[in-house]
Amino acid sequence: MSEAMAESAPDARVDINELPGRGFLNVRLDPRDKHAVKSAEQVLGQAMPLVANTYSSGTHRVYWLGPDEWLIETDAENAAALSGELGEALADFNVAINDVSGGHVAQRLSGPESRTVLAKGCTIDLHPREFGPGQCARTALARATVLLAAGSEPDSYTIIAARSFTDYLRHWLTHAAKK
Amino acid sequence: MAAAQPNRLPRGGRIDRSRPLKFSLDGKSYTGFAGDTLASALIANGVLLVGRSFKLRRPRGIVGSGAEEPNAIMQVGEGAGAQPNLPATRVELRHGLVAHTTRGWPSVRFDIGAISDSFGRILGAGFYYKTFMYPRFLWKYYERAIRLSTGFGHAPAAPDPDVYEHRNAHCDVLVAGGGPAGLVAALAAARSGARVILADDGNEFGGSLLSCAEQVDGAPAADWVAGVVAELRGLPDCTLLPRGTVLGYHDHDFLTVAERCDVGEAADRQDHARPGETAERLWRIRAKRVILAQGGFERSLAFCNNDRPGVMLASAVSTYINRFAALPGRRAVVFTNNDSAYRTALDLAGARAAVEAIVDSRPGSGGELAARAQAQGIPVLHGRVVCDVTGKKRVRGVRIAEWGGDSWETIKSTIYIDCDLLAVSGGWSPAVHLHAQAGGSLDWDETRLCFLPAQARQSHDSAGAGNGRQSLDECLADGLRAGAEAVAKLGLAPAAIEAPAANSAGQLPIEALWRVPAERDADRCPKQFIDFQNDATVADIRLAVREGYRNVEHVKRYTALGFGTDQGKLGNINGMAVLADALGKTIPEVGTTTFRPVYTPVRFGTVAGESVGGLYDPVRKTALHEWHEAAGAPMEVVGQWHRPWYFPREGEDLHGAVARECLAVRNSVGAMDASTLGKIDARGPDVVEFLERIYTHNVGRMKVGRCAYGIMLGEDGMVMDDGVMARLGENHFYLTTTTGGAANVLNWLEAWLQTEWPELEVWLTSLTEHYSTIAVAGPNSRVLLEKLGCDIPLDKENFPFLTVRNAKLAGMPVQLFRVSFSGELAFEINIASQFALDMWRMVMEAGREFEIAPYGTETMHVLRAEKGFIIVGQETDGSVTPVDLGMNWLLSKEKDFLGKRSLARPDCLQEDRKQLVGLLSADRRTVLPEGAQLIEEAVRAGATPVPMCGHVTSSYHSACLGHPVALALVAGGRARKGETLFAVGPEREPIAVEVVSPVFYDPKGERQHV
Amino acid sequence: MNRYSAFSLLRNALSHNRNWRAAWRSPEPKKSYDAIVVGGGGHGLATAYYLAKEHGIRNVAVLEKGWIGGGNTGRNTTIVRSNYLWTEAALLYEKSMQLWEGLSQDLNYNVMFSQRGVYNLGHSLQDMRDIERRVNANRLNGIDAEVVSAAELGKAIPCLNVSPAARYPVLGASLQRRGGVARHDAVAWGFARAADALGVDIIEQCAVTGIDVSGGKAVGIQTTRGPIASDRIGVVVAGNAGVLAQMADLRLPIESHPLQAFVSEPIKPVLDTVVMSGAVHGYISQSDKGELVIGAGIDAYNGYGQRGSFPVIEHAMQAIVELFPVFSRVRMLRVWGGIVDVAPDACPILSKTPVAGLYFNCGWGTGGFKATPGSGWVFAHTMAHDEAHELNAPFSLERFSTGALVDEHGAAAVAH
Amino acid sequence: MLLIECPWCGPRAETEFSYGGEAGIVRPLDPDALSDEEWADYLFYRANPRGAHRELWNHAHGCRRWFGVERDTVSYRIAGSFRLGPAGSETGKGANTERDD
Repeated sequence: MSEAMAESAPDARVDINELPGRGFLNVRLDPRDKHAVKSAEQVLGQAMPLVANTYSSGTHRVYWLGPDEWLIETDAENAAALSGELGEALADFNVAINDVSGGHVAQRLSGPESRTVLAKGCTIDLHPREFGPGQCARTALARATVLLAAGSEPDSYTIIAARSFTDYLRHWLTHAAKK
Repeated sequence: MAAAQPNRLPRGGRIDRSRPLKFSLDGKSYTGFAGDTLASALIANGVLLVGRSFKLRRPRGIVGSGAEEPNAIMQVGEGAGAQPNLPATRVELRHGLVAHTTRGWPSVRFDIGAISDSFGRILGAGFYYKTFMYPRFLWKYYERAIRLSTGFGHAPAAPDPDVYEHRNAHCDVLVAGGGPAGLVAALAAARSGARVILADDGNEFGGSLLSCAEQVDGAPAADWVAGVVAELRGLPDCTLLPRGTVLGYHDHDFLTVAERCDVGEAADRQDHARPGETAERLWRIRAKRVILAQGGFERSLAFCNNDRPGVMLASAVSTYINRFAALPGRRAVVFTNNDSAYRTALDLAGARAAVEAIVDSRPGSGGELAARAQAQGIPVLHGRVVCDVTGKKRVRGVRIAEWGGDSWETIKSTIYIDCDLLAVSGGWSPAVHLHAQAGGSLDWDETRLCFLPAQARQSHDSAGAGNGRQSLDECLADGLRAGAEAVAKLGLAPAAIEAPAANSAGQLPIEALWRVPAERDADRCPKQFIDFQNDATVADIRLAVREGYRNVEHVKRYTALGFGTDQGKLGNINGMAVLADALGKTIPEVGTTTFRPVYTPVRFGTVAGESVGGLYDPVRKTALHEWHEAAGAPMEVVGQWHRPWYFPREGEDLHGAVARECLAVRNSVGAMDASTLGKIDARGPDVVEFLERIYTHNVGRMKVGRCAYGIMLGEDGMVMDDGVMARLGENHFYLTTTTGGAANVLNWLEAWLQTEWPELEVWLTSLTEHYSTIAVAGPNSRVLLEKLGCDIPLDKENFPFLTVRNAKLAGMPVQLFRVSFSGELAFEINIASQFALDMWRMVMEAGREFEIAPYGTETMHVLRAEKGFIIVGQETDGSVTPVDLGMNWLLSKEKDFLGKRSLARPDCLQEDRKQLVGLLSADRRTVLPEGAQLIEEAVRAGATPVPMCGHVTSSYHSACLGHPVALALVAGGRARKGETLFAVGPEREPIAVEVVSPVFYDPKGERQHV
Repeated sequence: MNRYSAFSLLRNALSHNRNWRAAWRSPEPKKSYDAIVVGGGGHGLATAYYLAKEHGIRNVAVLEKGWIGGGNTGRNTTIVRSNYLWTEAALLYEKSMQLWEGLSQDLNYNVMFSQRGVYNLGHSLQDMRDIERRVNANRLNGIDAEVVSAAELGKAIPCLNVSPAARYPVLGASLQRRGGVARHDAVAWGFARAADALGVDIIEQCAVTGIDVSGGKAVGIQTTRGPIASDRIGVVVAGNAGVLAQMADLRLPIESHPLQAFVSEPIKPVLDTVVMSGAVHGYISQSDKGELVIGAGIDAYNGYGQRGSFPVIEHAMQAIVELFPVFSRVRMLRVWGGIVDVAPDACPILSKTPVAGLYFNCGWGTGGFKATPGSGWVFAHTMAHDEAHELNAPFSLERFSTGALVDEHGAAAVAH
Repeated sequence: MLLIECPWCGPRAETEFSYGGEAGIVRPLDPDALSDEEWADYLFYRANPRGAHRELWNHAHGCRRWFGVERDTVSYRIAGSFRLGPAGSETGKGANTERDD
């Protein structure tokens, strides 16, 4: 796929932009271990979302991935340091913290038709009443697994996916956005 | 222009006379109007003969006005954009439309094949099962001839220029059908705040209201429709899908709707001028409640020659007159067993056609509608039937007889009436297709003579004519009821809404007339068609029964009844009635037939959606992909990944490049992108215990910092995956898997942790995508890394074979592994993917002085085969144990592990199991074909079956050894070293081979330890 | 039995087709039979036919709970081939192929066996290695097979996309020229008619509700039409094998899954062979009526519903459009599903059981139609002699304990 | 397409899940003590009922959790989903677990 095609669709009702400079940490811990959660939250300066399919926003974004798994999105330069801090703070707990910055690519989808574009390849109900700001879902978009998050502005979404699927997803989104 | 449309009525209809549209049929030009269907435009132009039947090649005309049309099957369009098999009744006319009839040679009017009709008696149901058997070899010629005569349209010769898409949607209420009941139901639900999707098959909402002359709430029905649609359109959570056919009602209230996007105004706007526009969209809808309001289908009646062009459904005649201002005939007879056709008589009269008679099988004086007809001077013949039709390519007249109520007695016609149109109504069948698809049951209604939706099995309800309601009044009221009930079931507050009022005439009951008696008995009389497209007749059904095909499914399959493109919408119920008569049973005793998706045919492309071509399946690319492409490497498809296969220099082919790459690794250094390997971080207090259960070797004995080759088995004892693992900490491991196994292995491990051993505290995290892996292999690999600048010593003592270190290489943090898949001194560099391309470039740059060769999967295969290393999936196929591979040393005796017990089953202990060995061709020159089978004696083909004792799994020319090498699985192979076997490949000439050790190169394994 | 021929068609036409006799009688069940076959699909009817024809056991009943041929026989995509990898499977299917080749004449019923060739496509280097391996094995087993290049494929099947730019390019194929398709209903009807002519009672609308076992021996069955005694009972009920096994307190290594297929509207001849792709998950042929007949992949979950999930159809459609871009505008007419009984090694079970006199024939998975005559032939032998024929000896229940599976899963051949 | 209730993420389309077969197949604690027949029973023999079926599903494209579903194999209707037993319980693979529906 040429770079030109990666740009937004001609009628600009949908914008697709790669979010550069993002770093990612994967966190595994048992949320029943309240002390571990608290220690993590102290380092992060924000809540670990414990409600399924939600994320917390602050200095970072912390996405719920599963009942014992989270993805922290932060500045790329900050990822290694944050990983170290978390590792230190949680050293006494049974947790796993992995820097997975190399493995994820985030894209932002916005514009009035963005929900329609997603609905072409995603089976979850994206109606704002069902999937609004603060909500996220790991789900399938076309033939890729993605983490989809509803942005704070209407019709804006973040799509985080495995790096090797980046070209495919961009190709798919561009195609879907063409109408 | 209008003059060119002889049968166009001077006024009325929902056509836009200001927009004439030119089109052609079989090369002849015609003009219609916007709003026409191809069928209505043809009728306006006086064209009725449009097809030939399947078997008997009888001339056929337009019968219906919708999805039930069996005859007018057209090829529409030309070239790549041509569309085979469209019923003209469902083609919206557009400017420049080119249509062709699909049957008849040389033309639909004159078809040589029509001679079949003269042999009609021989060509009864199932005749082909009884002949074409002798002599045996002739069947393929018979078959070729049969095939040539079948089918309607042609698949285009070039790929489809159109694009399609899927759209997922959720709603509270899906209303299928936007006729009177559906509109009211949708309104009731939408006003109550429900998220509503209203889908209708037609190009505009309204359904039957668009074709009738009735009034709703005191205004023309169409005005009422417009008002409702406008209100629905204004509601934010209401989605309107005109041209949206509900195709299927699947489990868990999942429905599919095909929306046609490239027709109507859209077609005039683009007509393929804007590629990339969606032609059709498949909606995949999950609904909480579903209201099925798809109306009903009118039935025909079975009488002699009832297939002649000019015999039409009464409702279709009304539709052509009222909706399209097209008059199908000027002298009409109406034949009915119920009241609805009286409206057609009135419509015909209103269009100034001569209605010669209404032939009503029912005795008595008739009801309100009959009175209206008589008031207009239309003769009504009660207690009579049309028993035969004259004319071949067009109805010329009908014979009428008295009807005593017995379908099987012979009768004598007493009246003959000239006419060019016979409008027939055999009653109505609710469109219960979706209800039945959803698992709902059907009840036979003895009064209304139709199957009605009964018990629902999912969240659906039926309304309107689809629920057996007959008058407009009833349909509107039923729609309101269904809408209100859906709202209540959703727990929403119902909005106030009043039932719209219509002034429906009272109706008298239908009479049970299916097959009309004839002047000769049912087996001798002229053909009485049930399924027009497949030429299934009353006599065929009786023949099937006589021959023992008594179940309705047998009869359908034997006679092909209901297997046409209309899926029996026109004829199935009549067929079942005739069958019931033949069996002496009632219709409900005969049963119903299964209603299968799809409701109406849908393009393959629509079902496929956008996941075709370049989007068929993701191409996964490593972080180094760009570099490989720029280097001109052909790609090998490995699952979803594209991996560089080899890196040809100018003028090199695969073999040349691979030989050079291999020698570079053996003699100096090479580098490979190994990023596609699966990588898993495993840690936690119980990780050792967990991995002991998974892997076959003693994981706990590994020291921190050590690497080990490990295999995992399925519970059946067969090798499932392999890879190197490293112990990074006391309770911390890093595992690798094969490229193809990455996802499966992680799932497999998680499955055991979550379902079987939840007590084990272990975290697994995939690092497959985070790390890119660069393998640097060859005697110069260490110097190369040192040259790049490494912050740890790389010498043998400090960094021995099979260890792992964290390091900085060229200033970048990396994980370094001393592992080797080539048998050479080698390092694998794990680096975060965002930096991988930089690192790769630096490796290449630093390697230039060593003439470093980037190498691909093929060289990797040769190098590992020279060492006797296996590839899971190539040396193994799901039937190979580690013992077969000579890996007993990896099987711990001190513990249980997955699959261990299976290795003790008798078959796994057989000595003659196929075992991994090496093979050398006896002449040391022939590269054995991969996949060659091994036999013990050089027998020639002919004496089959020849016992086989194994096969070649891998085979390459080894540049560094100067001869070919091969790996094979051979029965009892390890004990056969030195024996000669024969390999049989595609050339069939057996090739002598010697069984040897699978390790060809550096058998002591010294080179990787340096 | 009326003998079928062009002459008999003509003669009967003169009498307005009134003198055709029933293809099979509809007798009331007798109190006992020498042998009972449970299941009136193709395999069951073939078993009864060969019991009567080859082994002289004519006092036989075939019990069918619905209508004959109404299960998988009438729901499959009718592909016939014998190019299996493993010798055990290959010889069994080849026996079947040889019976197919004379079946219309043997039964005096045209089953329209059309040997138009079957291509199995390869899309990767490993696919091609597997194809080579299988073709070589087939030839040594005396089964016709050849490897065809992408270029040759392009010529032989002009509508097939052999572009190297395809997502999963076609690299080549195996071809079995003797493979092809047959008319599925006719197979059931032809066997029924021929078996009936030899004295077999075909009893429809007769569901088995129990299997009577006494002293470790089968002695009869309970049905919705009363008890029937027999000491030789063969169960041939595909997806419902597990349900029948339970009646005799047996368990089977079988799981039942939905398998879907669909047809297009009839179009003019465009594809005169059979094309299968394991990697892209689709297989296709064009019926004599002009319909494209397409098989989808199996639904993952257990199911007896004779229907599956729509995404499986979508996926098969994507595969077909990928392989045959020119079919994109052809229209799908009808989708249906069957229940397939899948064994762990994708190979059938043709076996005695721990209950003496009770035999099971099941586990054909997605590929049973092609085996119809051969399956009946060896199963009749097994029932007649209380011992497996050498062709079905490897397909016993014991193999699941000994580990001697015949693993066609791992093998390149897709088991359709 | 089935609608499957993930005990954590709620109802999602079938295409997000992978199927794991019959629930409650417990791996024998001492495989070596089993006869070949008993081992085969664990490996290959399944209830395969026509009717109610307790089975395992994995929310593969979602939270990656395995859980149990009770589904009718004829009507395909789902009676409910349930989480698998807590760590340390003798509940392997949903043999005896809390309902969550």
